[in-house]
Amino acid sequence: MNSLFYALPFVMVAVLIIMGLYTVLFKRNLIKMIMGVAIIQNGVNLFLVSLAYREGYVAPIWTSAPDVDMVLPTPHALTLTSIVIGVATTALMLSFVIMLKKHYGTTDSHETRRCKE
Amino acid sequence: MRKIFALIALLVIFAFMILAVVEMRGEDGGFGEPVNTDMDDYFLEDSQPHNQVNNVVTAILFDYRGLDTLGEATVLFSAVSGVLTVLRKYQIKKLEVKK
Amino acid sequence: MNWKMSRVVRTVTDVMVVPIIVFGIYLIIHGHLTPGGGFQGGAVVASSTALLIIAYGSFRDYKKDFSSVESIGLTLFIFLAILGILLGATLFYNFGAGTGGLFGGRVAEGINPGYINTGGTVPLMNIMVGLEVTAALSLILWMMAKSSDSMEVEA
Amino acid sequence: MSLDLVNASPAFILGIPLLFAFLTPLADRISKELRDAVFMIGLLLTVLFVAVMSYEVFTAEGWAYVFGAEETGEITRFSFFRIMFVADGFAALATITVAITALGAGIYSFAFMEGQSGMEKFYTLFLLTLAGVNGMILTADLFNLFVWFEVTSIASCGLVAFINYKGKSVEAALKYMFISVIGGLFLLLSIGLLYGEYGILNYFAIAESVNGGVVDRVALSIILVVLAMKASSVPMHMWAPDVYTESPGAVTPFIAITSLGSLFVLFRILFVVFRYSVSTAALGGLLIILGLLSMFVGVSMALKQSDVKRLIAYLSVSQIGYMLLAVGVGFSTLENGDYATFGALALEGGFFHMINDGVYKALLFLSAAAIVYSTGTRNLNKLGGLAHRMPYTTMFFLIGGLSIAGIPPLSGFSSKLLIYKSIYLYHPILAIIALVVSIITFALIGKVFYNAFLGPDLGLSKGEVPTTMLLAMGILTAVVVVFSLFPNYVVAEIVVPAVEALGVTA
Repeated sequence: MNSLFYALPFVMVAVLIIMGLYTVLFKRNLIKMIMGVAIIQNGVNLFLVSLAYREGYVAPIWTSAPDVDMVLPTPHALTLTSIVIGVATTALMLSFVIMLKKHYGTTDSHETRRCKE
Repeated sequence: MRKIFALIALLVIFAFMILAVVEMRGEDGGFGEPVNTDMDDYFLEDSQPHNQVNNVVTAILFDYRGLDTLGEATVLFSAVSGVLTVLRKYQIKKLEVKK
Repeated sequence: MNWKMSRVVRTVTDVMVVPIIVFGIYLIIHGHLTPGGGFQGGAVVASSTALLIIAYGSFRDYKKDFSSVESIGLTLFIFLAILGILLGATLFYNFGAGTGGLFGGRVAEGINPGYINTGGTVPLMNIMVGLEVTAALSLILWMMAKSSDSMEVEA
Repeated sequence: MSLDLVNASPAFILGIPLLFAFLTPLADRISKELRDAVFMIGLLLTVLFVAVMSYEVFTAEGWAYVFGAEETGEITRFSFFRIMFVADGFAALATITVAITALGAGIYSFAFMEGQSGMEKFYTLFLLTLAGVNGMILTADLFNLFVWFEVTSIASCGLVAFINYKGKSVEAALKYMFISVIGGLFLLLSIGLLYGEYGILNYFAIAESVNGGVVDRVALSIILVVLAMKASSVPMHMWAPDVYTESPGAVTPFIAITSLGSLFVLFRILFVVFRYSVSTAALGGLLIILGLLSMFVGVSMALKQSDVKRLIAYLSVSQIGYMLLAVGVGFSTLENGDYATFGALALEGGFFHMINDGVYKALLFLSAAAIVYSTGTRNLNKLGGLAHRMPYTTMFFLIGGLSIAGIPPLSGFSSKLLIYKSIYLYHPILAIIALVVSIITFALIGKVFYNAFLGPDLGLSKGEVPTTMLLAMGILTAVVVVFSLFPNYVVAEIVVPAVEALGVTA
């Protein structure tokens, strides 16, 4: 068990994710809910990047590198992938909301539940 | 009532996540001290002799994990197809008449 | 979408678009040497589209062209990957590294200043992905800006 | 180095639909006929490669395909650092299920979607969903799983929202999207936890070092919840009825198959990665509880529906429960001696039920879509007497319905019988509940059949649906009939290799 202070970046990740989830669950505006999803995305990306960190090491690029000790490269690649996926999903969700606003005239999530009627 | 339930669920998730990240990497690791680095060290050493690439992250993206990059480009492509689908102009023939 | 920003904004846009695109292309083709690559460079190039849309409002409908560029980029990308199978190895095999052809140079091992003609298929794939991302992000921006007035909702 | 298409078939099962999805918008710029041809060729080539891979797996043995490796077929320590696809009995079973459904839905959509604008995007999204599901099933790499999970989610959301002139479709798509995206992000979080702990992403490499600590348990529970949610298991099923109801009729079976695909992935991860580190009895018990809940809640919610597609959607939720129940029983016996007596039998029943369920559920959804196509309403209270004008659709619905209810000569019965036999040995109560649920399902199918097809001709129907739609339903019916006539052969040739691939007792 590491001390909580030492794992502070990880704790911040947990806080970000909980903030995002809170926004998704408790906000009524669909745009705000999508912002919550974006916060969760950023939290997860931060988590992946912080996994790569090795104290005192440099970025994993050999071009004019200041040192030969490098941080882990895989999480960087994963984060890059995950960021692009985040952009794609956010764009698609926003366009759904645009369309929903045209049909229902509102972005309130309580008034856009008409499937069960 | 529903809100209280959701809040409790959030707190439970938070507690589990804290527990997981604090326990991660056991006794001799933690933030900034990864324990199992076989794969990443192999990438750092191999990307120059094998792929002739200086940027290790790019070497991972396009060679070692090239399929992920294809999937990532595909995600973007499908999102664009989805956006084009949803925001396209309507046409008239209805598939299913409302009840 | 019929707004048009003031002359100042339009002139600055005209001036800025070229360096933005050049910088994006630089990021794309140096992806195997410096931080950057197809995705980042493509996003930078697409930001010039955003600037144009904001400054000029409406111009010709390039939707189909963007869509074609996107498809062509991805098709060439997956074709490069499948070429690995056709050459007898596996999907995504880097068949161009160190062979002396296009991007087939050899890097000096260890820390080095970087040499652009290296990397085998990696820079080629970077370029294809750059094409795809540029077109895709431009298309998303275009559709979202366009959709504000182009659709009629039927009752 | 030599060109070996059989060895590369897992890559082609993924790559061919992707390539043709990218080509479809280009073909559309030339002509509509070329676009349709490109779509159909892509679909048929995918089915062909599935057949090639399955034939090789069933006659010879499975193999692992390593992406980017110089030599094919050679597994070293470094192979686990790259992305790996596994072609084994389980992957063959899953891809066969997906391929049959995709073929049916693809042929069906030609006539069903005729006259819609933007069809090239429809075909693109269809092929992308197919590629995504295949990638999810075949991959043996956690992050790659996440990528194909997202491809599947996004493409199928696009398909659901295809009828963009109806607000409800867009609403269902948005709901599905929220669920999938948040689920996907938590999946990525758990992948990050496992990567941070073990520094590797391959299933088999993680399975060697996983130790069942706190981190593993949290990651496991997140993966379990997310994939069960995507599979529309009961506490997390709220998206399924809306999405199944509001999606275009031709792709509803395809959305259902993405759920089934998530279930396949869940089982693969449980059996390959975590079975040596957690108590299989406890985890199997959890699966059994999920399964019972799904069966019971699904079927009881279906009782009060008057919408054909919604009713079938709830029935499909309850069918997911059967698979969870059977595989849960099989999983919980892995560690003790019961595996030989009834655990393997339960797994056989569960996996056989999965392939059966994929096919007959597709048939049911397609015939429900045919009703909507012909009459324009989904309301059971308004329907009636369709058998007079739609004899073929009536027959197809009857075969699908009797199969989902598990009536003796049909394929659903064979798999349910295996499940009853095995879970009776585990606990008799479970078998009784499963039997009761099956009887209620039969009653519901009877209600739909009576309300929609029997009775006097009300003149609602415009007549029988077009030939290509009948052809698509005919293909699926033929598969159901073949499975019904030769259950022993299917179990021995297709299901047993899958069970052997996963249920290896150490």
